[in-house]
Amino acid sequence: MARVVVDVMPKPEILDPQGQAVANALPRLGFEGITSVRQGKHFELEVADDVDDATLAKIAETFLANPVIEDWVVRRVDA
Amino acid sequence: MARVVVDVMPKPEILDPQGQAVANALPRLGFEGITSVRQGKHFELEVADDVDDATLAKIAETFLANPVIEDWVVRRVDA
Amino acid sequence: MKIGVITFPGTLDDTDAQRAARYVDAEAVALWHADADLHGVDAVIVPGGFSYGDYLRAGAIARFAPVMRSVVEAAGKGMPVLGICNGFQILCEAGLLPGAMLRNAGLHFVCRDQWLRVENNTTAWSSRYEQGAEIIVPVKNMDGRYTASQATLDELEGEGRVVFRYVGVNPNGSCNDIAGITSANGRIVGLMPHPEHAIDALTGPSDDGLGMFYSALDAVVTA
Amino acid sequence: MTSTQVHIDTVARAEASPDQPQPYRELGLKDDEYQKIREILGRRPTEAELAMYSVMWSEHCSYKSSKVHFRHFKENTTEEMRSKMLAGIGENAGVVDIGDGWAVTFKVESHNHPSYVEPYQGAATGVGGIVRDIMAMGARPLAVLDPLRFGPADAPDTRRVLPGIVAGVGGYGNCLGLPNIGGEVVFDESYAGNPLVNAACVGAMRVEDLHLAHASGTGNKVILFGARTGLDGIGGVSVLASETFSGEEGGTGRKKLPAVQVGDPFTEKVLIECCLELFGERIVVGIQDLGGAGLSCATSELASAGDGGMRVWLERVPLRAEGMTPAEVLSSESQERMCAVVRPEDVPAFMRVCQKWDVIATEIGEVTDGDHLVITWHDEVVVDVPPRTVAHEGPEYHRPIARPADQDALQADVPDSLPRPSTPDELRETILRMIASPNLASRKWVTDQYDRYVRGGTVLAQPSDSGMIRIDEETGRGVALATDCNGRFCKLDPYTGAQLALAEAYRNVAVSGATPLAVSDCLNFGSPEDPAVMWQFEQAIRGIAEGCRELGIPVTGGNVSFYNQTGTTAILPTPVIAVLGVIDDVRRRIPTGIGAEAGETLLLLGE
Ligand SMILES: Nc1ncnc2c1ncn2[C@@H]1O[C@H](COP(=O)(O)OP(=O)(O)O)[C@@H](O)[C@H]1O
Repeated sequence: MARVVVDVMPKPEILDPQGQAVANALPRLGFEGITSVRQGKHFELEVADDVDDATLAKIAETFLANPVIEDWVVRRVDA
Repeated sequence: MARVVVDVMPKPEILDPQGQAVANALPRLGFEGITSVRQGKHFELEVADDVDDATLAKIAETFLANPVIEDWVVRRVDA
Repeated sequence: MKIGVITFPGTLDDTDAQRAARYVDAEAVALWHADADLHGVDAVIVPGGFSYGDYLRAGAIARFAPVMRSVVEAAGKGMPVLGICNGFQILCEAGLLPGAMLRNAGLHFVCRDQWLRVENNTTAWSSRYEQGAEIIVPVKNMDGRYTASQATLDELEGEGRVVFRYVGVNPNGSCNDIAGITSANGRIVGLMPHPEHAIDALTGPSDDGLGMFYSALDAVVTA
Repeated sequence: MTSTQVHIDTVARAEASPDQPQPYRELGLKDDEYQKIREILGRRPTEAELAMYSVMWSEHCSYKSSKVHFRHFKENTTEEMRSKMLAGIGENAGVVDIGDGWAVTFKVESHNHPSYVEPYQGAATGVGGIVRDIMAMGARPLAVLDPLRFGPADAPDTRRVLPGIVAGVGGYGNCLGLPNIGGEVVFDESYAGNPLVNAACVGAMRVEDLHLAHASGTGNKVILFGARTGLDGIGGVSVLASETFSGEEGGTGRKKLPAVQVGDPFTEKVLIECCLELFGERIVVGIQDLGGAGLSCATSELASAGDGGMRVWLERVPLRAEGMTPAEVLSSESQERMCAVVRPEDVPAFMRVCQKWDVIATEIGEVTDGDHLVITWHDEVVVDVPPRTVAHEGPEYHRPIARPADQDALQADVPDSLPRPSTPDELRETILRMIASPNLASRKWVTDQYDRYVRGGTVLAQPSDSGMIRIDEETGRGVALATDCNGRFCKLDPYTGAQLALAEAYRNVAVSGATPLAVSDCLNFGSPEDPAVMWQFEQAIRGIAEGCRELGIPVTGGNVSFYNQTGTTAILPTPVIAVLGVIDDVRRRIPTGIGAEAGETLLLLGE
C-alpha cells in the first residue's frame, strides 16, 4: 500500500472567488499580511503497490482535475 | 514573502461523501487498485515574512478549517 | 419523433425534461446511464441535477457513463443534443462543447427567473426563436460560471456560437455573460438556464422555454 | 479488532456482573430510570442495551415530558375530523386522504441543537431526516419548507450560524431535487444561542400504497439499506467505551466523539428512487427510516409495532469505521439509511432493485414468533429486551406546571405608552424603519438559494403566503402548505398565541385557494424541567388542540423540541404550525399580490 496525494488548483489566470473571499475576509478579522489566497482540492489516495506513476498521472489528468481550468500535482508520500 | 500551504481534510470518523464518490467511480473507469480516497481542501497563501506560525495556526483553525468536522495541516513551503 | 432523456444517479430534472418533450408532442424516452443503447431516439437531452452528487466536479463522473459514449458517437453523426445545467457541464466534461463551469462568482446557489437574449437562432435547439428575442427562463445552479480560454471565447464569439446570453443580471459571473453555446455544426447546445421549467405559466415564469423543444422537432424533420 | 471482541458486554456477562458500575448518568438517564430498566430486564443492562434505552428514553425520542399533554389532541379530535386521516399521531408522519385516490403525508421536525453545533451539516441532515420520515410512509417526497429562527441579525453568532444553516438547507434540498416552497426567517434576541431549524416535508402516494412501520409475519427478513454505518453522530454513547475501559490504550476506549452527522444528499436521492421502485414492486411489508437513535430506534420500533419478536445479527451491518462496538453500531446516527421488512421470497427482487441503484442492502435480521428483540454480535447475545419497553413504554412525566410570576406584568405592559408617528414625516420614517428591519425585509436573499422549480410541480412558492404543488398532472389536484408562528405573541399568551399561529397558517392556505385539511406542528420550547416553560407548553398545546376543533381540522403529527435555551433563559415559546390544504385544480390557485390590473377594488374582510 502506498499513499498518494494529488493537489488540484485553479489555473492562475482563472478567477478564484473562494480564495478571494478568504483573502478579503482575513483583514476584517484582524489578520494582516496575507497577500493572496487560492483554494483548490486535496486528495489522499491509498493505492496498491502495483499502481504505477503513469496510471496515477492518468487518473489525475482525466478525472481528478479538469485541464481546461485546473493544474494538478501528484506525489507519493510515506504513509 | 513566504508561501504557506494548508491542507484541510474531513476527520477520519466523519463521512466523506466526496472521496467516496471518487473511490466508487474509479473502478468503473477502469482504474483498479485504489483502495481509499479522501477529498479535502488545499489552500495556498502568500504571506508577509513577519506573519508568524502562531498566526498561521490561528487562521487555519478559525477560518480555513471547521474544527468540528475537519483536521488540518499548515506548512511553509519554498516559493 | 422520439426525444431521449438521460437519468444518471443524482439527476433531478429528468421528469421535467420528459414533460417538456411531451408538451411539444414528442415521445419522451427514458435513457439510463448504465445502458449504452439509445433506443432509437432522434434527439437527446442531458438534463439537470447533481449527477453523482457533483462532489468531485460538476459532470466529472457522469461523462464516463456508458450512455455518454453512445451520445458522443450519435452527436458525431449530427444527432441534436441539448445539455441543460448539469447536462451542459457534462457535455463540456465530455468534450462535446468547449469550456468549463466554475463555482458561481457569488459562491451561493442561485435560483431566479432570468432574462436571456437569443443570439443565434440557427441551431437545432433555437430555430423557433427570433434572432435577438428576449426570453425569461429559470436559472438555478451552484456551479454555473462559464469559463474558457480567451482563444476559445474569441472563437465562440467569432463564429456566432454563443446561443443565449444573460440580459440584465449575470447570475453567476459567466465570461461574456454567456448562458449557452453550441457546437460548430449547431446540433449540440448546452445552457445553464432551464427551459424545461418554462413550459407553462402555471409552474414557471413563462412558457418561453418551449421554443427549444419545438426547434428540435424541426431539426429532426429537416435533417 | 480482537480487543473489541474480548470486551463485548453480553447478556451472560451482565448476569454474571450485576454490580458493575455503568455510566447511565452520562448517557442522560436518571437514577430511577436506570432502576426501571434493571427491573424490566431482571438484571443490569448490557452496554448495548443501556445505549438503546438511553437514546430511546431521551426526551427527543420518548416525548416523556410532553406525552401526557397529547391527550388534548385526542380529546379535541372528533370522528368527523378523524374521517380523512389515514395515519395520525404515533406514525412516522400523518397521512390524509385528499380525494381521487390520493393520500398526502406531511410533517415538521426540528434539528435545532445540531444546527447550532455545526450549522451547515445540522441543517442539511435536518432536511434529510424529515424527508426519510415521509418516505417511510410509502410516499414520494415532493417539497420542503424551512421555518427558521435566529438571534438578532447583527449578533456576531448569527453571522456564524445563519449562512451555514441557509446553505445547508439549500445544499441538501437542492441536491435532493425537492423544491423549497416556503418557510420563515425570524430574528429575535431569545434565539441568539439557540437558533431554530425546523424542516417540513410533504409527500404523496396512492391511498393503497400507504406503508406503516410494522415488522409483522414470522420469518420475514429485516433488511438494512442505504449508507454504511460509521462513528459520526454517536456523541454521547462514546462515553460507554471510554468510561468502561478508560485508560486502556488500543482497546475500545476512544475519545469522546462529536455528535455531528455529515449528510450525503446524493445518497439520499438515490435512496428515494430506490425506495419508490421497491414500493412500486409491492415487496415491502414494513419500513422505517433511521434517524435519531439509528438502529436502536428502527429495530425496536419495528418490532414493537409488529406482532412478534425480532432477531438481529448486528455484525452483518456494513460499517465504515473499524472496531465499532455493538453499542456504537446500534446508536450511530449515520444518515441516509432505511430498514425494511420483506417476505423471504421477495428478498432477491429487493436486492435487484437496490443493485440497480447502487444501494448497499444487507439482510440483518428476521421477524420471530417470540416477543423479544434479540440482537447478537458474532453469536453472542448483546441485547435481549421486550421491544415495547424500549420504543413505546418509556417513562412518562407529569412535570410541574406554574404560570410565570411575571406573566401578569408582561401582559399589563401594553404598547399604549409607546410614541406613535403623528406627522407624515414621522410616518414615513416609521415605515422606512419597518421595511428595513430584518423581520420584515424581503427574504429573497434566502429563498434565492433554494431551488423552487425542480420536479416541475411548483405552483406557488416565495413570495406567496403558502406554497402549493400539483400532485396529479391530469386532474390538476394539488396541495398547499404554510407554516407560521409568532413567538412574541406566544410569550404574551401561549394559548392565544398558538391559536394565532394556527389561524395564520390556516388563512395563508385558504387565501391561496386551497381548503385547509390537516395540521402538523413543531413545538419548540425551553426546558421542561422549568415549570414556567411547561405552563407555556401546556397552554400552547391546548390552544392548538381547541383551535383545531373549532376549525374542524385534525393534528396529524408533529414534533416536540425542548431544552431550547441559552443558559437558563428559554427561547420565546415557538409552536410552529403547518397547515395543509387541498385544491382540486391548481389552475384555480390565487397568487399573492395586488395591482396586477388597473382598477382593482380593495376589500377589507373581518374586523
Ligand atoms: N426560510 C425560508 N425558506 C423558504 N421560504 C421562505 C423562508 N422564509 C421565508 N420564506 C418565504 O418567503 C416569503 C416571504 O416570507 P415572510 O416575509 O415571512 O412572509 P409573511 O410575512 O407574508 O409570512 C413567503 O413565501 C415565505 O414562505
